[in-house]
Amino acid sequence: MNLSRRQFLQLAGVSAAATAATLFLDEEPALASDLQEIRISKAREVPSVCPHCSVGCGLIAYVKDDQLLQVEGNPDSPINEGSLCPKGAATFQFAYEALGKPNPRRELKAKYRAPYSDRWEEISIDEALDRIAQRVKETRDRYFIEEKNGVTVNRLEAIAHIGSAVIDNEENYLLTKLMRSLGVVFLEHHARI
Amino acid sequence: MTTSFWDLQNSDVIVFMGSNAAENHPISMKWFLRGKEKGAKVIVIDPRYTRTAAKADIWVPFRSGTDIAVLGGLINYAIQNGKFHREYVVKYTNAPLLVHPDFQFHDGLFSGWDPEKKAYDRSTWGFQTGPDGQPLRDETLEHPQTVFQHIKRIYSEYTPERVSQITGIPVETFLKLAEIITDTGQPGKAAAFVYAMGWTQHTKGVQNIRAATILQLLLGNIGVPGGGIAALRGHANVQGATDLAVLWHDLPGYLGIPNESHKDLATYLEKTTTKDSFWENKPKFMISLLKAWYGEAARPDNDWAFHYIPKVDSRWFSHYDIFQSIYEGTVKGLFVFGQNPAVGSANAGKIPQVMKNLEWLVVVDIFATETADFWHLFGNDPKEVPTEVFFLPAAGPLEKEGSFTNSHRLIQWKHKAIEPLGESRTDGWYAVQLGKRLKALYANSTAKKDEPIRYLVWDYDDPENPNDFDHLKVLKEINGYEVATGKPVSGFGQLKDDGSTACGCWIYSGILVEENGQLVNKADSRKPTPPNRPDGWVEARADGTTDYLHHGWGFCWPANRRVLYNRASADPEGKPWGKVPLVWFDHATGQWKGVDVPDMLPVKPGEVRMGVRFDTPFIMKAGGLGGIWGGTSLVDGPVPVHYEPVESPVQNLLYRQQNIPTARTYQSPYDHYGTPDKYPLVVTTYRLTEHLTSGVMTRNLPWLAEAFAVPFVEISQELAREKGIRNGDLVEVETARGRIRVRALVTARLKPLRLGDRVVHEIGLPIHWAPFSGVAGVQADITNTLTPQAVDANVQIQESKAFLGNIRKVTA
Amino acid sequence: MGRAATWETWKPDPGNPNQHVAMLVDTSECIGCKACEVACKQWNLNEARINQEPGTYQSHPHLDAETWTLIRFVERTNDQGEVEWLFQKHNCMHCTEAGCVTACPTDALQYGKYGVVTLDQEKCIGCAYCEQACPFDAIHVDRNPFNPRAQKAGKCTLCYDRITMGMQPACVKTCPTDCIKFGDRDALIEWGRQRVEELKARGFKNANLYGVDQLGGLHELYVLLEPPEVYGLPANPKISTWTKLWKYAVQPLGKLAVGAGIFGLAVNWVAARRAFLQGEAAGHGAGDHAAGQP
Amino acid sequence: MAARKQQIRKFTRPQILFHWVYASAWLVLVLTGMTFLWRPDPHSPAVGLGAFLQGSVGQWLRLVHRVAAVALMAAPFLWLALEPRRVLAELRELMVIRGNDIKYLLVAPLHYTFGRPPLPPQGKYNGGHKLNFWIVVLTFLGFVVSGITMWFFRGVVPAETFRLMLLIHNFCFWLGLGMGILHIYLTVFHPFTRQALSAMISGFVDLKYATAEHAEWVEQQLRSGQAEVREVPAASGGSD
Repeated sequence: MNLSRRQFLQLAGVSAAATAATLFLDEEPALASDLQEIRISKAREVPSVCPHCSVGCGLIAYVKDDQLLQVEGNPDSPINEGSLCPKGAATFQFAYEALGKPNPRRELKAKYRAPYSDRWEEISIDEALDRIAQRVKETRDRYFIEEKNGVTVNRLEAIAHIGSAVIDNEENYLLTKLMRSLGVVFLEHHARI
Repeated sequence: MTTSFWDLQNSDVIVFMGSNAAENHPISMKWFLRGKEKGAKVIVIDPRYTRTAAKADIWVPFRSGTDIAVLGGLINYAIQNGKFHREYVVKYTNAPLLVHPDFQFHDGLFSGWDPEKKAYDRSTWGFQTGPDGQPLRDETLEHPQTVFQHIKRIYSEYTPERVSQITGIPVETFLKLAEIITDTGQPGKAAAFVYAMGWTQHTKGVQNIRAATILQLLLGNIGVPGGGIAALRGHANVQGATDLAVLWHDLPGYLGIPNESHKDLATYLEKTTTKDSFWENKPKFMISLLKAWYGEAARPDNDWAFHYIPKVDSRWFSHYDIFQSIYEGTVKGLFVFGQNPAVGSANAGKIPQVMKNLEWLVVVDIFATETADFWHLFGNDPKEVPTEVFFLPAAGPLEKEGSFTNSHRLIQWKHKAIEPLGESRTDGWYAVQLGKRLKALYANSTAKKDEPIRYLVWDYDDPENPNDFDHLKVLKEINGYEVATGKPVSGFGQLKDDGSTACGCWIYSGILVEENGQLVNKADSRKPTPPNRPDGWVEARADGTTDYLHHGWGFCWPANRRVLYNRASADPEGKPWGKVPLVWFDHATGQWKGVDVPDMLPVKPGEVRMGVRFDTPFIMKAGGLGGIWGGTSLVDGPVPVHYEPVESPVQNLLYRQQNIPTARTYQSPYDHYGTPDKYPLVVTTYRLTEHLTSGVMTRNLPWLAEAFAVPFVEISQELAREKGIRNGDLVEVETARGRIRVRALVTARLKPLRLGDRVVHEIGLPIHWAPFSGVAGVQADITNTLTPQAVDANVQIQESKAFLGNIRKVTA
Repeated sequence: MGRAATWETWKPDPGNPNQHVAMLVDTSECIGCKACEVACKQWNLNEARINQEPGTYQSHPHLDAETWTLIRFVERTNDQGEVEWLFQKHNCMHCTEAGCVTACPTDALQYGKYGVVTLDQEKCIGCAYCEQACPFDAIHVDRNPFNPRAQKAGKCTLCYDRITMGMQPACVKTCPTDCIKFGDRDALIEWGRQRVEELKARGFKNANLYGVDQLGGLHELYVLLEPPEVYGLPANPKISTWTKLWKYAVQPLGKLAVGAGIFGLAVNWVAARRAFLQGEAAGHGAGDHAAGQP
Repeated sequence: MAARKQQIRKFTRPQILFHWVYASAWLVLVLTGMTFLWRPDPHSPAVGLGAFLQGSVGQWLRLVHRVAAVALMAAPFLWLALEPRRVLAELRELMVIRGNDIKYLLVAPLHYTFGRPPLPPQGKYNGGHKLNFWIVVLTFLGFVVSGITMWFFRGVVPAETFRLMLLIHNFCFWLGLGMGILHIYLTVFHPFTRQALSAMISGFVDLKYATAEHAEWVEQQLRSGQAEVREVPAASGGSD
């Protein structure tokens, strides 16, 4: 097999192409994001309001089968037109620290601390509410002031209620109504601090 | 807020004083900057150069606690140079009225001061009335006893030089400032003042706002487009919680809690109704409230169950009185719903110590808080703490439906996005369950004192979901309904005082109405006005055709009106003053019309109905007149005058009376008040964009803990040089109440203040950090251990904006 | 002063191959609130990296693999002695000639559509050559070996996924003062130039538009109130000649040479084997094929 | 009795040890360095060798690269410690570039392909060995300087310096790889020189081959009596 010069060059050309192909030619980059759908494409849009300051920015929570995917500003709201400040933009993390990973610092169970005890114990919500109602009645019955110099005052100074400017109107209304019916006069919320 | 964010696009001058919108209400800055782009001058009067100041045209540093000196100086400038809107002042305010002849003001005290009782007898603060019972007036404003002459005399002492010595503002800066602001004292021009805790957290907080009220009324800036005094409220629903009266001194709809002098409903109504104003309808509102609360027990023969409501005496029952009473042993049980007082209260060190006296404590919150765990924190030994503590997990913001009321009274409905996590429940559900259990415990009691619980109207269960309550049913009760049919009323105009209607909060009435058989929740209406500008927002137009106040979005109380007292935007004949009309009187049809819901009743010129006149806009005030003179409405004076904060580095240059006499401080082993010799620096506290009050709602969110992780104390470069402190050094800040360790942030954005020949340094700290709550790595000392419990007599808010402290570098 | 070019939201147009987007930050309207930092983390679900240095409002000393945009705080006193607090939203500039694309050995970094510099994290091997090649310090790799996501480079993607769906980037939508604008690059350059004139008329004599022609044109434009250096931005950034030599000379030639070399040896083996056997056949023992005698 | 053949020692044991330590470290460094070749398949999820580079595994790979680098740097000192005099002698042998070496390099490509034209007489190390020596030394210095800088002084030196070091490291890589492949090819595959491999395994090479290839060296060794010669069965490939 006498390798003539021409054969030699042919052999050289073919192998060069083969080697080059394996080494460094790349295809057109197919990026994941050229697809037609993104995380919130088929999600349910639930309108809400930001729980932080009092500007009242509209929020949209994107939910797909009870899984929170994203929280953004509501473009329809004439107050914020879809924008949110840093606190509003982080509302997602009240529930989830990452997709599907609940915020581990959220309190998910009722807790009870016995007098002089050095730790929390588990307690069911119903049992907790029963004992709270019991303590309220005991304290009310013992310290209730029905009358003072001839005037019915129906005042209970032994129970105080520190409420919140971060819970809803309906909830604040119920708490005011309930506490006033017990005779509570120590009744406050964030407006005072 | 009397106006709304959308209206601030019409301002010619926007003054941020006692507020920092860019950091605490960032999205509101969108509207302030839109006003600025349309030509408004933005002025920030703040001891610190904040992120708001970074966008302002002028930054005016001044000493914390001297707001009234600055505003007094501006009032004086306006009067001396005749830069006030005379027609507005004469026709729409009580400036022409004659004050009680025996009124006087001398060396810092008003007439009627009783040193023992430490209170004023306010009988000499009223107005002189003629034989027909109407107040006497002199429209020329010349009569020496007119309100106008009184304030002219009182504020004549607030010369630019004197103001400069008190506040540290150079005279020429003050004059430039005064010229710009008082230039709006004419029709067609408007300045808006924007305030927040910077004004309210003082022992004279309410008087700070009163000073701005006088100035803005003199300049004719209340009720006009682009005017007003905008209160940037702190929390998402602080306005709602205030409207629904989670407050010791009030009942829903600002009706006022009865006291021991009101032996029955009639006496209460007689004594607490502001005559000659829309308040004459108060009986309808009060009886409807009692009907909503006590149902069939609210009957005429039972004095409408008025006595079911607890009556207060002369004492205060406010936030700091709660902890003082826990310390004194009066309060045995404490509910804390969604707040962290161990970090958010002034003199925070006192809170966990006195709480050891509690027999039981109930905390309802989303995250763990220092308040709930007080028994093993702050040096407390659990073995010595007898308190029984219950912690109930609360549902997060996206896990419940319901409504919030924002800073400008706009009520918006939230829908539930996901189920509450774990076993957490909504706060309202806990209230409903607790109420049901208490009604059960008292079911067969025959004692009269238990009637308020037995007759309490309390069935709010949600038939479909045992783990939640019926939010809409509560909203219907708030809105008001006809007792017989249960049909919601269409507005407070329909409320009766014969027991035929029930209404939880009259100012919210009209939020849930029936339209062709369907219940329509106005708070849930989401039809904004489409933009009329290429860059996507709605601009007010001179032809008055554009609804730039978005009446189709949410429900604004009262009656979906967006700018209160908007009648004042038109002259006495009903013709709009401003370059943009708000409300006007259509003489052809004899009706009031406007871009906004007119804050008027359909009265003809000269006619008076329910205290409302054709030509006076302030329908909730006596005679419909704006309150330049405060009269007897406030406990610490008819007119605001400058006093030094309780802890001040200097003597009061204006009067012998150093502090406001009505301020209250507390006495306990944990309450101390410092003096300038030991604590020479003025200290102020504030919030940041990235966090909220005690930080429980933000430092538990990793993305926010990351946005601002390291707390700091801001000190001027000059003070840093004096104390040998470099940027980032660990320093100790100390006041009479405690000391904390924090990193130094040396900056040119804080400057030493020259008070006459003296130099005073001011330092500032954010309040968001605490040692226990939050993401790991974002814990620190509580700034509020430094702040004093010295409170304002009208609203009992603490003076945490101006107190005394000292700072040193930590060398060990 | 609303969203300008972004109001008529930009839409990808398959028919127009040389569409160029840009994000313009009008720092004169920025309030340094960091909403963009949080919105970026929310959309991309990036982990929090608590890393603030004491003595500043700035949340991070520099960008990192999970923090793709950052407000840089510049506190200074200007020549009139007035206090100035400047905020600059810093992130990848999506350069037309990108240092990172030049330096990336696995082509994870590419010039994507619309002028966006795309990063395919699957192809990234975490070598961090890009970190060294970027003149803006805008791309980083996390060195924590225990976090599987860490060995990837991370940088602003200009929300490539959102914009291809015709949506606005997360930071643009969330900006409270609408000072981050997104849209057609030429339209935004035009808007930016007008804005600079406006600011100059208002007394900001140093106002300037940054990013029009740096590195062949950045797709991140800035209306600045002071010269770029004040914000820590390079006035005329360049890609290092060494990096270019590496990308366009040494790497390709090296590959070519070694590739050809291997092939050459293959051919040589065939020929030498034949020559060796012939040598043997003609008495050329293995030992003495070298004709040269001592 | 079976046919016998004579072999002459070319390399000492320490020298062999040094060679194989250096060579294996070099191979590991090349493999772990060529990360750009093994980029993961963009379409399939991270599988195969690409997966090996993904995630934290990628970091272990980087660690292996650094361990091998230390071995590479230590190898020459290992040999120097064992027989310093021998090292100096070999260096003198390799460092000297003579006319023959240049002529050798010009002739070698044709000679090693077609057997013609003949090579000029060579000493212990022919032109090829010397070329290989110089490239190894130069790339060694390039790798060490740039490698140490990139490894320890990343953020310390200015970015421009780092980028230069990266270029140097990369340049040395291609140069070293090219030379390495040629070196392996000649000693393992090339028919003419394949037998030389035994030199680096047993230290001995067939006397006949040595005389043909390195006439001057063999003659000088025999004349000075330093030569160490042994006899082995003809069939054996020269391995012990």
